[in-house]
Amino acid sequence: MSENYRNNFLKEVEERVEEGHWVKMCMQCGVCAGSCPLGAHWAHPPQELFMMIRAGKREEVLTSDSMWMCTSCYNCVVRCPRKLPITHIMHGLANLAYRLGLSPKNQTTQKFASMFWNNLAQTGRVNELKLSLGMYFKDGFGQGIKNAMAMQSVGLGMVKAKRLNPMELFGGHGIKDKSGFHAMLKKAREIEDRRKNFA
Amino acid sequence: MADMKVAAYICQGCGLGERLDTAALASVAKKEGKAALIKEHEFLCNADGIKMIRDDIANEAVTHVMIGACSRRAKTEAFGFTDVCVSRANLREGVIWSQPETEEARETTQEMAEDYIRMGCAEVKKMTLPEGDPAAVTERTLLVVGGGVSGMTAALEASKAGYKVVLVEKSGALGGWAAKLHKRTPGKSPYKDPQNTPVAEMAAAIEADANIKVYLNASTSKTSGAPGRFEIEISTESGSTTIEKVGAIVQATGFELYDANKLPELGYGKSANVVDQAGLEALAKAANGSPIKRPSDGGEVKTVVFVQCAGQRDDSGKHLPYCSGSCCLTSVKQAMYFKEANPDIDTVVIYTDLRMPGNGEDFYRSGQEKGVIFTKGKVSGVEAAGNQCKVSFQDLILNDQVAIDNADLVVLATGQVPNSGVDIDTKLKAEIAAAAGDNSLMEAYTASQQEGAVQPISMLNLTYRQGPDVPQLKYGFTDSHFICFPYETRRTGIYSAGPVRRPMDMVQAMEDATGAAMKAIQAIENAGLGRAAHPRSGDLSFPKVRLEGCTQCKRCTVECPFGAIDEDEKRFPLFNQARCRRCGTCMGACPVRVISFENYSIDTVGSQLKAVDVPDEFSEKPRILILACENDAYPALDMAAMNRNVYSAFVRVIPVRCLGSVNTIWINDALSSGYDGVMMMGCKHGDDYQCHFVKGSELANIRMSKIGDTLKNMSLEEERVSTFEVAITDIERVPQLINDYAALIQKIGMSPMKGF
Amino acid sequence: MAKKTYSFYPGCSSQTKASSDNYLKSTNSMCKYLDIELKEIPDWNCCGASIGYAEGGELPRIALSARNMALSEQHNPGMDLVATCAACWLSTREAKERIAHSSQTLSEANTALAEAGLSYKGNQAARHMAEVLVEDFGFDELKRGVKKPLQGIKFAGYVGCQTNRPFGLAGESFENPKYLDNLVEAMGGEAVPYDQKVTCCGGALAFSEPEKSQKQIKDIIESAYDHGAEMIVTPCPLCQANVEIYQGEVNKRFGTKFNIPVTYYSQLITVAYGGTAAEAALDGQLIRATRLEDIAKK
Amino acid sequence: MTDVIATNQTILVVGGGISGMTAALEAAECGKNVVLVEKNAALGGRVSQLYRYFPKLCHPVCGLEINQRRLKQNPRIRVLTMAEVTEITGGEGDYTATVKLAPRYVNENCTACGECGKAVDAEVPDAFNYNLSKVKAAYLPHKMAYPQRYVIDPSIIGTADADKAKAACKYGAVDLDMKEESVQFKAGAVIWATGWKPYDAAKIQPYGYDRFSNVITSVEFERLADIHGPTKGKILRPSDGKEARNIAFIQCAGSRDENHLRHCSRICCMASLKQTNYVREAYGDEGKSTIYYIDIRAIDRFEDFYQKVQKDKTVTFIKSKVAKAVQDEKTGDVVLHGVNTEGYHRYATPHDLVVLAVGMEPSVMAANLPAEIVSDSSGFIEADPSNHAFFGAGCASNPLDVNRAVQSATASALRAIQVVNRVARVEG
Repeated sequence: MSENYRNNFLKEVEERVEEGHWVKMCMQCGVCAGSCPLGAHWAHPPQELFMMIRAGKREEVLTSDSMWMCTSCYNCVVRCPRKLPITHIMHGLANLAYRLGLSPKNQTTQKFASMFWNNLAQTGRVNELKLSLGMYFKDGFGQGIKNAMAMQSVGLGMVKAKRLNPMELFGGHGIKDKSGFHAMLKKAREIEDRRKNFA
Repeated sequence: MADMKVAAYICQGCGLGERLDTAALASVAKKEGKAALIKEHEFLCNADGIKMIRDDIANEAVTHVMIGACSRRAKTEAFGFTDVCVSRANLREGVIWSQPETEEARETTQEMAEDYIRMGCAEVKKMTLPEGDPAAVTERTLLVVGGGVSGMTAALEASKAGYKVVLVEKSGALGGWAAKLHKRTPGKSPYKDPQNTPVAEMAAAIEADANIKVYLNASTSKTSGAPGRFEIEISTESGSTTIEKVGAIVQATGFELYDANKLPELGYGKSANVVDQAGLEALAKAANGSPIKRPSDGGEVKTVVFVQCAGQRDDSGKHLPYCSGSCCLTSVKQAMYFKEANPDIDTVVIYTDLRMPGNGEDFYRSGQEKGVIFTKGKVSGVEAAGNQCKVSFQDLILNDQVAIDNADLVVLATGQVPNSGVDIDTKLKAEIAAAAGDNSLMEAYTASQQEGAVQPISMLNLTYRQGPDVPQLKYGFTDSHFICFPYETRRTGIYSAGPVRRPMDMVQAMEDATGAAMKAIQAIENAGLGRAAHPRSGDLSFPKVRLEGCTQCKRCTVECPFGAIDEDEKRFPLFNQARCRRCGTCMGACPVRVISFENYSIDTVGSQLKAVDVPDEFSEKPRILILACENDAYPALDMAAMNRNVYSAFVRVIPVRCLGSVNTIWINDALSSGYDGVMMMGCKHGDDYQCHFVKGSELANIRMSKIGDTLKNMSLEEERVSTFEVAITDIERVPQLINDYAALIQKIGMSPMKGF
Repeated sequence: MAKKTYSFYPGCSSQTKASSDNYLKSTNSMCKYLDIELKEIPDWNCCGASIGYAEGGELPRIALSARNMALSEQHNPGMDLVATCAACWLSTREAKERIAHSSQTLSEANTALAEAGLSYKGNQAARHMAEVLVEDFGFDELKRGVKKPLQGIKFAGYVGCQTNRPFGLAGESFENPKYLDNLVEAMGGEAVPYDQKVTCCGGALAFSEPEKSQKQIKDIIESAYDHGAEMIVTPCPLCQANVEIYQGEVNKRFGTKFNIPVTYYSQLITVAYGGTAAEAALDGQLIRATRLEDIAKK
Repeated sequence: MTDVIATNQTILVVGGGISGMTAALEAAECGKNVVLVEKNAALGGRVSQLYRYFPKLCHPVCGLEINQRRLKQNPRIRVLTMAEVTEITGGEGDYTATVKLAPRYVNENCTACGECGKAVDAEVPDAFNYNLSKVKAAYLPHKMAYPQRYVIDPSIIGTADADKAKAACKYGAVDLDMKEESVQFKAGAVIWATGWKPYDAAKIQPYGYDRFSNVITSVEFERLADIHGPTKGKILRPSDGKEARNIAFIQCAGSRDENHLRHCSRICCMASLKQTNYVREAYGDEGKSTIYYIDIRAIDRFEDFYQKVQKDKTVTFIKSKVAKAVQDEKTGDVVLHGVNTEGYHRYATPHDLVVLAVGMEPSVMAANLPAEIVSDSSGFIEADPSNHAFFGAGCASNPLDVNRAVQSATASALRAIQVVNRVARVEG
């Protein structure tokens, strides 16, 4: 049986995607598509993704790299005549794709996003140096050295301007109540996974 | 009426005193205009000037007043004496504001002014005060034809205003289309959910209303008379007939859905699971809140597809070309029926443009909130496959040819087709052409009647000369052509309401019906006072006809835009005053000039144009007569003058009620009096006509196309008579037209007819 | 004016020797001049920014902000919570509104917070420092403290995204917010009109999609240059960092020769109020804001 | 002192646009007494500022001429201009209205000869042309103004210009001592035909109406096309007076937008379709119109007009809500950015001129009333029993096209008549 234009995927999105219940409210005006600074680089603008969700194109949506291009600039959100929280829906769709393992391989933003989270989740605060290095080395050691060399001048400048501390590599900032913090995040994740039906 | 005493008043204000020799004008009024009393005044429209005129009327027995001042459109109230005949010589806008303020122009400007004084005097002498109709009667009862929501609304609203109503409904119960609905779309905030229809409530109110008499299973088998005195023969299914006397009629005969059998490509007739909106309402009514079952097998409905614009907005000529304006709302409402019963049912609305204006947007949002899916697409076909249907369409957003192959139910949003009865215009047009000597249309019409084609059933069975129903505007709808005047049907005292007038939803139909009831009540009141209805509202004049001169040519009876004139047993025209709108088309049509109004006649215009002083052939001062529609061309001339857009001093302008009232005798008279040219300025005609009397300018155009023979007989160039379509905004174009025409006349030379 | 006290959320990038160290330093100096006391929220955590979504999901991210707000409520009661970082402010305010709109989110957030021995009530406003300046002081009041007007310097007020959308400052337009220009004018500088005031700098995608975000940066700087700006001023640490740090990269990629200083409003105010270059943390600029340094020296 | 004779069988009509005029005329032609209150100096309202109507492309002032003629010859209607209802007390069938009359500084002696206008030097923005041009500070509101009487702008009162105007008038029509006054009278029922105002385009920030001179509103475009307008009917763009041949029309400028107007304003699609005709009229095949839309709402037989325009090769339709407009500082062209959602095509298209099809916002009523008028979420007056004998008419009740506004006004006249007839029956 065809899943075309049945609501199964829409229902899944409503259940499992942040602010997913808004998807049905889109009226296909396209203002979001035209407002996105990275629009030119997307396969599918938000409004089209919403239509695809309504048309039941689950795989096409979840394997798309479109939502990973969101810079969280909120242009779409403030212009949407239906007040859809598009930025959040994009994040939510990306999250769903990631959780289901459907997001495109080597999606750099996805890698950065999870690195960022893991970085902050460890100590409660972001360690900018580790994050940057992590990003440079995401594609392996060799590439990482190259990336880091390419950005060397920037890094040195930052150090000079006292805005980057090489010592951050060995510890650095963090909160005191790490255990409470970790427990809190664990609990939040638990609740969310239950609600969104993630294993 | 007492003996005629003409008084001429010449204003010196607004620069008239400086630009013109008013003493000379007074002398023209005296010597040529034969006015008994002549007064100049430095500021005629002020309280003192008005009092002077009033005193003369009271003390000097003045019966006819010629005012030489500004345009008749200015200071209308100040000079609006109702107890005497008044003519206005337009010296301000018509002369000093439209002529250059130069020494060289002084002579021609003065000549122009003197002519207008002559014309004003000549005109007023031919006028008599309209008497109205002393026998005017009126029946303070409305007939409402059609017992749907529109008809019921008209009846109830009229009753609330204190009028009696006779309501005729063809079926056995009130309610019409609305009675077939499970629910209606909301008509008030918050525009979220389907509502109960008002049918039961309204029907009960009608039943309880002593002012409203209802005939069920009945039709109007004969409608004769005129506003104020219609006689209605009501026939019931049982065969009985009753006569009701009413003053005005509201026609609320509603619509039928477009026949979905004409849409086999959308699966109608091929699967029981393809229904139209009425079919879906029937299913919903039967289900009454419980889940709607699949018609073919009573199975569970999991997927419903709504196909918008089915057989509508069609440019192939096969189906309805128009949009019915209400189907989008209806489909959203119907999708909600399913969502209310079970939110898991998939409802997809396939549309090209969703048309839900106003706070219909809230209803759209509400549909989306309830999970109705909207897809911009074009449906190419619906195929039945067992108990399901496959709906194939182009998804216009995803740019994809796709199909929904598991639809349990497909709802086709077909449009509204009005129940407007017989299209009388085809025959009428043929008759007009035949009267003008062209029989081809009549032959075609006769042929069409003989082919045994199914003829529509008349709604009103009017005994009118021009046919049994209200003329239709387009696609069978009986709407007005006028944007500013939606209730101007071409049958005075008969007003359309609801979807028979125009495709519409229930909210609009109720509003429309209330307005129609208002107009019907107004028609009743006006008929009682012998007054014209819009656009010459309040006019008490009325065509007077000298039947002894009539040749029974029928031109007046077929050309009257309002069907006001019937034919009596002896085939003489029978004027129905209360139907008449005082446009003068009959006067213009009459080849033997036996039709005139008291204050607007063959003579009032004829004497004006003859009063003009036509210089001889060698003067190099041609004379051009302009007959200008008083509603558009004349104001355009006034406003051109306000802008000081100057034009030729050789024109003399006479405002006419409508170009349709222009009788060719005026043209003949002008030419034989030595005018060098005649310009006729009327409104745009054709499909988007702007003539306030519907076809006056078009008729004038037809008549003038035949004036060529006359010109030939007089050995005159055909350019000497020209018609122009002029709009009220043509404040630069009109002076240009005049100047171009004056140049043309100069080129072809002066008329050889001068001095005869 | 009486002393004002706020519960302060500096955010990760404002920490010592982090990327917007200079923002924190100049903010502290500015507050000294304005008689503002900033009480740091004890043990605050990262806001999660926008980019945490892949791993973080929804509720864990809300929990991050809820923890900060709960700590603020507990330790700095009766004060408004104020952030200087656009992302910190946005995350906090967004979390606050999400919780306010859903009792379920409130209870879920509190269930999570309970694990850390905290609870959230929602009794503090979440504000950006720019709001404090505009709303609690106002331009006339801010003008009063100016000792060294920034005369003759042309600034491009770069508002960017997250201090502007989706919330922004009350009464400001999303497309053409004026407060930064007004602030510049209040300090005696000249605000040039240009059309990239609210263009996105690429945000977190500066890392993952460098060529795309650098195009954004290029457009912003180019427009500022074309309209005669000598300096860019911004309220957002990520905007500052992206637009300043990547100028070299942008020059390489697009063949441009950009070298425009990118400063914080707090630095402008500090200098205009007579602060030293050190107080204004002008040594924290990768591209030296020499015109400001000159005034600070005077 | 202005004196208004009225009883509780009089109908008060507030607003002298086409809806108010219609309501007043229909009631008066039914034998009822009416007081018609208009806040501007002349009747006619919004439609008098339109160049043409859709779909006939006829001129609105043509209907105005008829309505004014009906009015001039009907003694049952008392017209008060420059008048605003400030308060209504009492109840159904027995209201007392207080109306504030602003001084016109010109009395009924005025013949509209225009000498005062010639005499003064000062110019003021011409509201009739949406301030796109200026007019002398002693002016006739427009060429068809009714009453046909000049107005002296309050800004010159007390200046030498005012004295010049007074000196120029030979008819004693200029009265510089006129003061604001207030009149009170009875009414049995009140028709609110207060109309609409174009949504404030400056609020739609992405389109830069407040920043870009070549972004104008649809109502302003009407003035450009009109012979009585600031460009005498030539379609020239504001920045440099260049012929605007390539024009974009942005639909739903404010409408169908929860950031602005929640409702669909119904008329704007048709208005833009109509305006493409102005472009064709002016430039023939050299003109170019692009309509950016969400749904084209050419309802009922207006569909014909849509189909006709679709066949015009100079007109392009793009299903897209434009994201952003940017005016090029050098060329003056306005570049529109967005995405055509039919198949996903991005565009950044320059146009000579951009016309925002602004939505209808109901005019706000400032009067003190016995109870708040029940209206919908957009502020349009609803038909509701708790509104008693207050009836909305025309665009005060719904975003309507002219045709439907007149129907609504006609219906409202009957509702008011029902009340005063009831009063008459009781009073005998």
